Formats: sequence, C-alpha cells, structure tokens
Amino acid sequence: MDFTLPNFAPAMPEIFVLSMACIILIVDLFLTEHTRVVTYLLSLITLIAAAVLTANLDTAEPVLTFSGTFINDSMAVVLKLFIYLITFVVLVYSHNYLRTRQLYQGEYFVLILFAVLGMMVLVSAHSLLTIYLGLELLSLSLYTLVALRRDSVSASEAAMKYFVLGALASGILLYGLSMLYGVTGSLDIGNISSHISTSIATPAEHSIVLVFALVFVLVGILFKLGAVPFHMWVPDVYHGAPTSVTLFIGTAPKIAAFAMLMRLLVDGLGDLHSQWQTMIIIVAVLSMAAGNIIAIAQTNLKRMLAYSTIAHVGFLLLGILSGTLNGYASSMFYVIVYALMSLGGFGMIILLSRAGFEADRLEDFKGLNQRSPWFAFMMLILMFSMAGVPPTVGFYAKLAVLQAVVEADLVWLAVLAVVFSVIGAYYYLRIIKLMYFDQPDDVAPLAAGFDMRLAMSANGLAILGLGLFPSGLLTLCARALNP
Amino acid sequence: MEHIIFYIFSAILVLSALMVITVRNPVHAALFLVLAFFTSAALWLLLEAEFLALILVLVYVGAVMVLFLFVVMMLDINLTVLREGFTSYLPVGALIATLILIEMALVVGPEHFGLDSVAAPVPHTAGYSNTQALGNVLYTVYVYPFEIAGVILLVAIIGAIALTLRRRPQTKYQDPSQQVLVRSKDRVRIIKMPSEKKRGGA
Amino acid sequence: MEQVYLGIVLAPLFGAVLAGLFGRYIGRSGSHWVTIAGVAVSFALSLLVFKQIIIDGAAPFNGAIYTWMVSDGIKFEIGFLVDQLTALMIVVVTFVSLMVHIYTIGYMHDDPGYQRFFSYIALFTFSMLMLVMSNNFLQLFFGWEAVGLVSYLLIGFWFQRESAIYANLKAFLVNRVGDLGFLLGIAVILMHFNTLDYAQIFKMAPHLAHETVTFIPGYEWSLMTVICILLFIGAMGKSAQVPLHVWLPDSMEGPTPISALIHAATMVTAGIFMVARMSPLFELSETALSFMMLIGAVTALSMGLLGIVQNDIKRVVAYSTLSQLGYMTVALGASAYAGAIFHLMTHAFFKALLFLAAGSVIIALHHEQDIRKMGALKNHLPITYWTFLIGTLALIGFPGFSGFFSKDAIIEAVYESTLPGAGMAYAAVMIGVFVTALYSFRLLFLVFHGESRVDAHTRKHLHESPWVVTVPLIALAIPSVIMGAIHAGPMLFHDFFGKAIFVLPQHDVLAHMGREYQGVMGFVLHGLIEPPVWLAFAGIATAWWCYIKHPEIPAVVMSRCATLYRILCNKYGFDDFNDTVFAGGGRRFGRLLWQVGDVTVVDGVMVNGTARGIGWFSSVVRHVQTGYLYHYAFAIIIGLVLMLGWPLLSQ
Amino acid sequence: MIALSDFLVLSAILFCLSMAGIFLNRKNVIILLMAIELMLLAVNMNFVAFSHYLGDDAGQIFVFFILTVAAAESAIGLAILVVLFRNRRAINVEDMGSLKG
Repeated sequence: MDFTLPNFAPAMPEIFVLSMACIILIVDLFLTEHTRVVTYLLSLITLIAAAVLTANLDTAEPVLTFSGTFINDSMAVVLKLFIYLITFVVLVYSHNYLRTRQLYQGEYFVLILFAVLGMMVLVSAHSLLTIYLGLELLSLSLYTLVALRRDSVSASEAAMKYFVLGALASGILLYGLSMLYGVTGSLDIGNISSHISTSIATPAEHSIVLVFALVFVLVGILFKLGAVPFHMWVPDVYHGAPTSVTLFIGTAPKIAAFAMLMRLLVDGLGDLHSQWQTMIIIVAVLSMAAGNIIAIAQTNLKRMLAYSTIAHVGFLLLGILSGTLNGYASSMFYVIVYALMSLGGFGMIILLSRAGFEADRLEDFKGLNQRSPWFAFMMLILMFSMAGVPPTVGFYAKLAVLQAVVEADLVWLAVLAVVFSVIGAYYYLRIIKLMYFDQPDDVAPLAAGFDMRLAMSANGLAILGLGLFPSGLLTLCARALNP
Repeated sequence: MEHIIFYIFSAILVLSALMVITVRNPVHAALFLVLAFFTSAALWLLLEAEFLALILVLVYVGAVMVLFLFVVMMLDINLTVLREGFTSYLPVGALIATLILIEMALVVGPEHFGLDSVAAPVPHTAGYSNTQALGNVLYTVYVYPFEIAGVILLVAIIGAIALTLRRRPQTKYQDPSQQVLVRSKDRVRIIKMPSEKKRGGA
Repeated sequence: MEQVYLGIVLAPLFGAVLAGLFGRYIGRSGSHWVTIAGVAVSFALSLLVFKQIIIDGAAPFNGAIYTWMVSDGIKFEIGFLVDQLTALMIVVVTFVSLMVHIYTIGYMHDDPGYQRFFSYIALFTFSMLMLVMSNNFLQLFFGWEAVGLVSYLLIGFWFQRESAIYANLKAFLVNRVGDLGFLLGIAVILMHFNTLDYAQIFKMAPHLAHETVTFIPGYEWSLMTVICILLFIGAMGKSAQVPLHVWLPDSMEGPTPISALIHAATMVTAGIFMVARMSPLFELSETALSFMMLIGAVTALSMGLLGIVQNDIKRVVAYSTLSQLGYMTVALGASAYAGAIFHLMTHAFFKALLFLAAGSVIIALHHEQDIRKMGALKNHLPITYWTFLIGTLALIGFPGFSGFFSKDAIIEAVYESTLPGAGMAYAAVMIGVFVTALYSFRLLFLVFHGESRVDAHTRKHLHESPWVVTVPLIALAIPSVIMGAIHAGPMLFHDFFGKAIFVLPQHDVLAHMGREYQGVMGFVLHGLIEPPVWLAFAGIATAWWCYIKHPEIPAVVMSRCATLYRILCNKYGFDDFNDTVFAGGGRRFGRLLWQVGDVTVVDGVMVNGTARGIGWFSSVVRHVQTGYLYHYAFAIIIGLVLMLGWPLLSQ
Repeated sequence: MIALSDFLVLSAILFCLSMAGIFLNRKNVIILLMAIELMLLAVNMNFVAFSHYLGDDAGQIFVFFILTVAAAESAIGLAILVVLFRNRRAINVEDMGSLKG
C-alpha cells in the first residue's frame, strides 16, 4: 500500500466543528434545563473559534486535499465565514424562544452544529461524493430540526413533506450524478470539467447525455434553492416549522445551496453554460412571478417571507445565468445579503413573540411603531431592503444582479425582473403600513431580552450600513471568485 | 447464459417494483421491496460487485426493511382508507411515468450505451477480491467521505432518538441500581399493633 | 475641513434621528435639546466656514466624500462644493433654522406630536444643507426630494385636519410636476455631458452652447435652452412661481414655525439657489433668462395684489413671500444672481421674523388667524409689535432697512437689463413696490392699530409671548435691519461670490451699476430720489388712509369693483382651474375610459386596478399550493419531464 | 454479452416506477418512503453498472455511501412518520393539508 497521510490543515475548521459537536452532545447529557445555557454558550464559542480557524487558512491558491475530495479556496472561506456569522445570530435569536417553548434541548444546538458541518462540507466539496454527503448531512439535520417540536401537528406535517420531497429531489440529483459519472468516468469535479471541455471541443455523441445528466442535477439544486416549480416545500416548511428553525432554514442553507450550485454548475459543468442558461432563465422568471404574486395574498408573515424567498431565488439565479465572473459575484453578494435580510425578517417575528404567542401573522405587526419605534424602524429597513429601496443594501444587491443581466445582453429579462420587484414591493410596503398607520391590537411591551435586542439592532443597522457602503462586501465577493 | 439470468432477474425486479407501488397492504409492499433488493443483489453479482451485493442484502434487507416492517406493524393503520382513489389517478400516473421512461430510454438506450459504444470489460481474474479492492480505497482515498458518512449515521441516531424517545410519567420503569441498593428495612416495615379483641365472641 | 463640512450636514441629522426614534425615551425636553444642539453645532461650524471662505478668502472646496457607486463610468458620489455661495447659504439656513427651533419650544408647547415635530424640522434642515452643499446633480436631487418629502410631512403635521391633508397633498402633487421637469433636465444633462459633477459640466458647457437637440423631427432647440428651462421648471415648483405657486398659500395649514422655515430659509429658496448655482448654464441661454424674468415679474405683481384681499394673517405673509420670490426670479432673469441671493438672504431674515411675529400674535389670540378679529394689539404685545414693524419696513424696502438695498438693487438691475421683456418686468416690479407697501401696512394697521375687534374673553388674557418666542424675534430683527447695509456693497458690486457665480460680460448689469456705487450712504440717498421709495411711501399712505383714517373706504371700493375683488379672492382662479381642469378633467377622463372600455379594461389600465387585479390573481394562484404532498411531488416530476423534454426535442 | 444500456434501461424503468409510485400513492406515506428506496435502488444500479463497464471502483464506493445514507435517511423518515402518527393518529397523505395556500 502506498498511502501518504492527507493534509489535514485545510480541513481544520471541519474537524474542529465535528469534535465540538460531539463534545457538546456528551456535555449536554449532564446538564439540566437550568444549566443548559452551557450548551448554548459552547455552541457560540464553537462558531467563533471555527471562524477564527477558517479566517486563518491560506487561500492564495486553492488547496486540494483528501485525494481531491476537499477543496479550500477563497470562495469557500468567505461563504463559510458568513455561514458561521448567520448561525451565530440564529442561535442568539432563538435562545429565548426555545426556553419559553419546551424546545430548549441540547439536540437543537447539536443538530444545528451538524447542519453547519454539512454546509461546510458542501461549500468545500470537490467531488460528487462529498457534494452528496454534505447535502445529506445538512438535509437530515434540517428534517429533524423541523420535526423537533414533537407535539405540534403542523411541525410534523411540515417535516414529513420536507422529508419526502427532499428525498425525492436527492434521488433525482443522484440519478444525475450517476449519469455524470457514467459519461465522464470520474467523481472529481476538476476531472469532470476537463473531460467536458475536451468533449465539447470535439462534438461527441455524449453531449445529449451530458445535457440529460445536467437536467437531473439542476433539478436537485433548484429544489434545494426553492425555485419554481420545485418550490412547493418552501412555504409549508417555513410555516409549519418552529420559528427558530425557520429562521435557520431560511438563511444559512441558502448560502450552502449557492455554493453547491457554483461547484456543480460553474466549476463542473461551466462549459455547458449555453445549455443551462435557458433553463435557468425560465425557472428564474417563474420564480420571480410566482413568488411575488402569491406572496401578496398571504396573511401569515412566515408564509409571506417564504414566497418572498422564492422570488429572491429567482433574482439570485439571474446573476448565475449571465455566466460571467461578475454575474457569479453579484449572485454571491445577493445570496449573502438575502440571508442577512431574511435573518432579520424572521428574527423580528421571534422578537415580537412570547410564550403562547407566535406573532407570525401580519396583524401582529399592527401599530408596532407605537409599541417600539426603534424596532419598527429596523423592520422598515429590512422591508425596504427586501423590496430593494435605496439606500438599503437590498437595492444594491438587485442592482448588481441586474447589471450582470444587462451585460449578458438580456435587457428584456432585466426589465421583467424590475417589473416583478415592483409588484413585490407592494407586500413589503403593506407591512410598513401596518406598522406605522394602524392601531395595535396588542399593546404589551416587547418581551425580548437584551442580547436579542442588540443582535436585532445590529442586524438592521448592518443592512443599512452595507447599503451605504456596499463596495466592501461586493469587492469581497468579486475577489472570492477571482482571486 | 448471462443473458438468461439477466432477463429473469430483471423481470422479477420490475414486477416486484410494480407490486411495491400497487399492492394494498404496506406489509406486502415491504416484502416485495425485499424481493426487489434480493434480485438487484443478484444482478450486481453479474456486474462483479460482490461486496455491494452482500451489503445490499445485509444492510437493506436485514436492517432497513426490518425497520420498515417494524414501523408498519407498530402503527395501527387503517388500510381501507389508504387505497381510495387509486385507480382514478392511475392513467395520469402511468402517462407521466411512460413519458419519463421514453425520455430516459432515448438517452440511456443502445444508441449511446450499447455494446458498440461501451465495450464489455474483461472479467476479473479469480484471485481478485472486490471487497479488498473497495477496502483498500475506502479508508485511504475516501477517508473524508467515510468520516462524513459516519457523522450522517450519528445524526440519524440523534434524530431518531430525539424524535421518538418519550418519557411517559405513567409508565413504570425498572431501575436495577435502585433495586440492588434497596435494604430490607426500607421495604418491609414492621409495626406493632395492639391485638384486637374479639367482639361479642364468635 | 471635510470633517467640518460633514459635521454641518450630519449634526441636524443626528438630532433628527435621536428625536425621531428615541423621542419617547429622551422626552420632550430631550428632543428639543438634541435637535437644537445639532442645529447650533451646524450653525457654529457654518460660521467657521463663512469666516474661512469669505472673510479669510480661503480657496473653495470641491471634492467627493464618498463614492456610492460607479456605473458605466459615471460616478455617483456624495460630495461637497463649498464656495462663497454655499458658505452664505449655510449660514442663512442654519441661523434661521436655529431661531425656528428655539421658537418652536414655545409655539408647539402643548402639541402631542412635539418630538416628531422637532425630528422633522431637524431633518428638514439636514435636507436643505445637503442640497446647498452638493457638488453634483445626484445629491442635489436627493436634497431636493428630501426637502419635498419632509415638507409634505410637515404641512400635513396636523393630519387630523381635513384641510391639512388636502394642503400637503397639493404641495406634493404640484412639486411633483416641478420635479418632473427637474429630473428631465438632469437626464438631458447626463445624456449630453455624461457626468453629474458640477465642475465638469460647467467646464464643458461653453463648448456645448451652440448644440441643438431635436425632440420632434423638424424642430430644433438649443440644448442649453432646453436644459435651463427644464431645470427652471423644477425651480418653479420649489420656489412657487406662477403657475406652480398654488401649494404655497395652502401650506399655511402647517404649524407656524414650519411656515417660517419653508418660506424664509429652506424650501422655497432652493429653486433660487439652484438657478444661481447653475449660472454658468443659464448664462448661455438668453431665452431661458427672459422666460425667468417674465415668470418672476408676473409672480411678483399678481401675488402681491392677492395679499391685499386676504384676511388670514399667515396668508397675507404667504402671498408676500410669493411676491418676493417673484422679485428674486426677476433678478435671476436679469443675470443679477448676486442680487437674487442678496434678496434671498435679507428676505430670509425679515420673512422669518414676520412669520414668527405673526405666530406670536396667533398664540396670544389662542390660534385665531383672522385679521378682522384683531386690532389694537400694539400695547398688549409690544415686543411683537416692534419686531413686526421692523420686519414690515424691511419688506417694503424702507430706506436703510435690509430689504431696501436688495429690492432696490433688483429694480435697478431690471432697469439696466437689455433682455427681451425687461421693460415689462420693470413696470411690474415698480407697481409691485406700491402693492407691497399697501398690503404690508394694511396688515400692520389691522392687527396692531385701530379699534380692537378681539372678543372680550380673549382680550382679558392677552399678554406678551414667553421668552422662547420673543428672543428669536429680537434675534431676527437685528439682521433684518442691518444686514442690507453691511452686505450691500460687497455682495452686489464687489467680488463677493468669486467664481461661484458666473455672468457673461454683456449681461453683467450689476457691474454696470457698480460703477456708480458710492458706499452705503450714497446708496440710501440715491434711493430717496428714486421712484421706488416714493411708491412705497405712497403705499403706506394709502394703507393709512384706507384702514386708519377712513376704515369705511375698503368696503366701498369692494362693492364698486366687485368683479375685480372676486377675481382676487378667487386667486385668479388658479385653484378652480386646477381643480376643474386637471383634477376634475382627470376624473372625467377616467370616467370616460370607464364608460368606453369595460371594467376589466380599466382594471388593467389604472394602477389601483392592476394592484387589485394582481391581488385577485394572487388569491387564485395561491390555491396551486394545495397542501397535498403528492401535488408537490407532481410539480417536481412535471418540472423534470419538461426540462428533460426540451433539450431532447430541440436536439 | 449484456450491454451497459440494458442495465441503464432497467434502472430507468425502476426510476419511473418509483416516480409513478410517489404520484399514485397519495394516501400512504409508508409506501411513499418505499418508492424513494426504489428510486435509490435505481440510482445504485446505474452506479454499479457504470463502475463495472468503466472498470473504475469509484462508482461502487459511491453506492456504498448511498446505502449508508439511505439507511440513515430511512431512520429519520420513519421517526418523522412516527411523530406524525402520534400527532394525528393517521398517516394519510390527504390529511396533511393544514399547511397550504
């Protein structure tokens, strides 16, 4: 056996998160309801330490290790850092929520850490195998998290739907991966890419098979992102899951899904760009249309945000389909911004909720300005940002994506996107109207603790601040893809 | 010879798969699925994937399908309700399935993957061990995926326990450590009572 | 210095944000302290800048603070251009704003929206500062719109009043008309200059002076004329020139401090300032200059006449503002930009003074605004009376007072101007002087002199306003008297503005006048032998004759000239015209469409209908989400089938 | 010799049957889960066949992992099913319609 030990250094963050998750799992066994805060703090420390480890990795050159199944490049580092950040805030937001709802179990934190690990694997995947395993690690943790509220009918229904559809989608994805393997003879993304570029150069009979494999793979990715017509799980799962879990599902995994899309479509199947561009155009238009239009009829805020997610995914895909580095960077910018915005949106629901009251209906936001002008203002910023109103960062994200579309000579698509976002602005502004011009039904003061308030304010101000100074994050995204 | 084996097992596989999705009783469906796995294992032997064929039978039939059966029998399911409306959707379902099948067959059929384009490989020599070949790479080249798979199983354990383990206060548990530690005077209390006098004689 | 400039702009914003968001926590006094502190800091820094730029003669600053984005090589920046013009403007704006802030403590004392009000006025100040300090059109437009937005909020501050809602809607809509022109102007500039930066545009402008553009085939327009007239339409909206003036009198529905702020220092001066700032462009189009002069002349005279028949104390002052804005516009048209800015400055002081004094009267009479129910208040409100008198004298251009210098300069400039229409404009402004004196003293006499018509109950409680009201009055009265004399020489005839204002030699009427300038005393003495002063005296005398000596005369005149009176009372029918032609016509046109097409067509055409249509569509489409798992799976499978089928078929 | 295409078509048939199963079994979640197992079997068949004809072990390794993950997946799936059953006393898919719109 000729076997050399692989280079473990690039995977230190993964190894660390895994070890900590196992330690926390064991430590939690010895904790009671009252001392569980230790689990919470350990999870936060894990995320911070992982961020430190990740930030210290050298990304001047992409590093492959574990026989080419693992890659560490600057995109992976940036995306991982944002995943830690968002998960960190998710934990802060959900801490009090869990405590008041008999959900305060060690499993919640451990499963979130495993989901984070799954996302890290996905982000750093350089083989079809690791993509699949990362995806499954993430998905299985999420299924469980959704069902974790065992006495809730809607949570278990949501979990069942999520599970069945997720398994169906991963089956379809796997079929695509198997075809890809069959055509190219390799699981390694680099090999697949080089195989395709040589076979494209000499028109081979395999091209239709490649497109065939591409379609299956694309369906799997689009399902994970929640694009029309593979979006049906999104509203039901967001609605049925406990808000603290919705908060997580709606934010960090989108970044991971983006990474998966980049690894498979761009790194692996980049040469088939002309093939997948048209498909993504159709899906993007459908997503923007369905998401924005159906959101208008919603009365539940979680559901409305779910449809808005679908619309945002449509926008996100616009950047991808341009097929340029600028486009990919704008999509990356968009997905990070989206995750931050939706973090704030769901966080606001948690902020307003208290034991026995979920605050997820639109009416619950009536007259928020009279109850708390500051958080009404934060929500205003978030809604403006989602609607794409300057000077919030949401505007800049949309603009960057639209620029990429225009550069790809798809002006009609950009116009269509603007039309749909104008339609979309309606339901965001409706919330602002409710907050500022309606009388509150409920005048109880907000029950949220100091840490929650601080995080929420930071979240809202970050959206505003990034809108005023967007160039830093945009440059970061551009440099991550083109070091 | 190989052809005959292939076609027989394929036929059984397709039929049992068909039965899985059409039979009335989930227990029967599970048993047909077991049959499907067995025939698949046989087909994989044709493809010289001996290790996987064994794993399929051991893990799938031995563990996963037993789990299925266990759940089916644990849950008290009303069978009559479950089959309503099956036939009315059959045409649409069949149509869609056929459509996909045609699309898929067009691509994966002999045109692209016939013997002309992909020649049959030379069979391995007698000394070749499929298990060893996989084992050699599994812990070296694929050590990273192997670890992740371990984590996935861990998550499955955590998830399954977190979702289904219930502590019912009314259920009575045995606690051996408590039982061992018990002392006789805790268990039997001897009290003195004044003897009662018979009233009025018997 | 950049920090200083940023400080000027951000200090009021900081106060506004604190008072607006945390008003509940920091309380009433907290709110007024933070906003006043913010504006005071801003004022102090403005004085520093004024000293450096104007007194020490430091070089103007022009630079970007922050590049927001770059698109197709066009930079969108936030930057400051601080030259003599800006330095003067920021001092005026912050000073008047500071006075208004202090005054508000007294005026809004009992209002439940106290904190909100302070937040708004501080925000207003911030917007105006952004506007005047801008070095590019993007930021100018931002300030322009922000001023409009905040004024909308402020005019409708008492939103429980039906009339306030109507007034703020009107202000908003009329300003939108102006803004449309302004935005088109900016668009044309961007199209032809490919930049939004002032300095670059001004440098390129002479080369494009003879460019023509064709909008309708066969008709060619001078590029500069198109740009300037479009920009001026924007100025007409903000600075309330006929026919876009209709919102300003109605804006009196807002609380009095706002009237003072809007009329004196901020919003209405934005248009005048913008034209002065754009002098290098306007100089290149004589057509635009003539157009401005005519519009200004019409506004100056016609709006002054309306002041005579008004009975609401604030409305009289409002019409005088319109009339004075007309004077400024005339000055701009005559290329006497310095004169316009000079008048803007003196006007800012005395008009703020008049408004605040009027407000003081209103407080004393418990929010009574009808001058027919006033009279003989002189002894009850001495400070108010004397400051009001000073303001009035400044307004009519009484020799020696600030208004005298600026107004006289404008009239002289028009007289010297050789542009088409200058003759007519001269006549209008001359008559305007008489009219101004007439309505100003009519107001003074009716309010403070004559017989008291105040009802008995109120009269018992009459007393002078508290110090927070009177101190700003006195503070404003002083510059109203002296500012003209101090600045007349340097600002009009010397090189006060340096390169900030550009005038072509053949248009330079002020330089022509400057050759005969012999100091302030000479100016005053020369003024005494000129017709305007005597016209003003005639106006005062007429007012005295009609309202003190023979109070029955107005009624007689009124009945004799019933038609004229009715025309004036209807404000020349502008409002009726707008209501019937634009609003009513729009409605009728809408009804026509509704009758011609059917309901679904209208649903498609009108915005409301589209929203409702989408809402309906949405409520239908949402049922696609049936809640049934197999439908969801079916959607995925169908999606897969279609995506597979498409490449196979196209192969 | 058996051609690669034979195995691929067989696996395509299995795949389509499982899809049809998901669509047809609109009542019984358990059979839905079995249909998904069937779909994974089809994928595995593909991988094993490719692996054999390409003479490359990677495909078989992939199958090894799919089997592992599928076992984990069914454990979670069945656990969710049990939770669902405890909550509503039924696993009828049509009953799961409280989340919609």
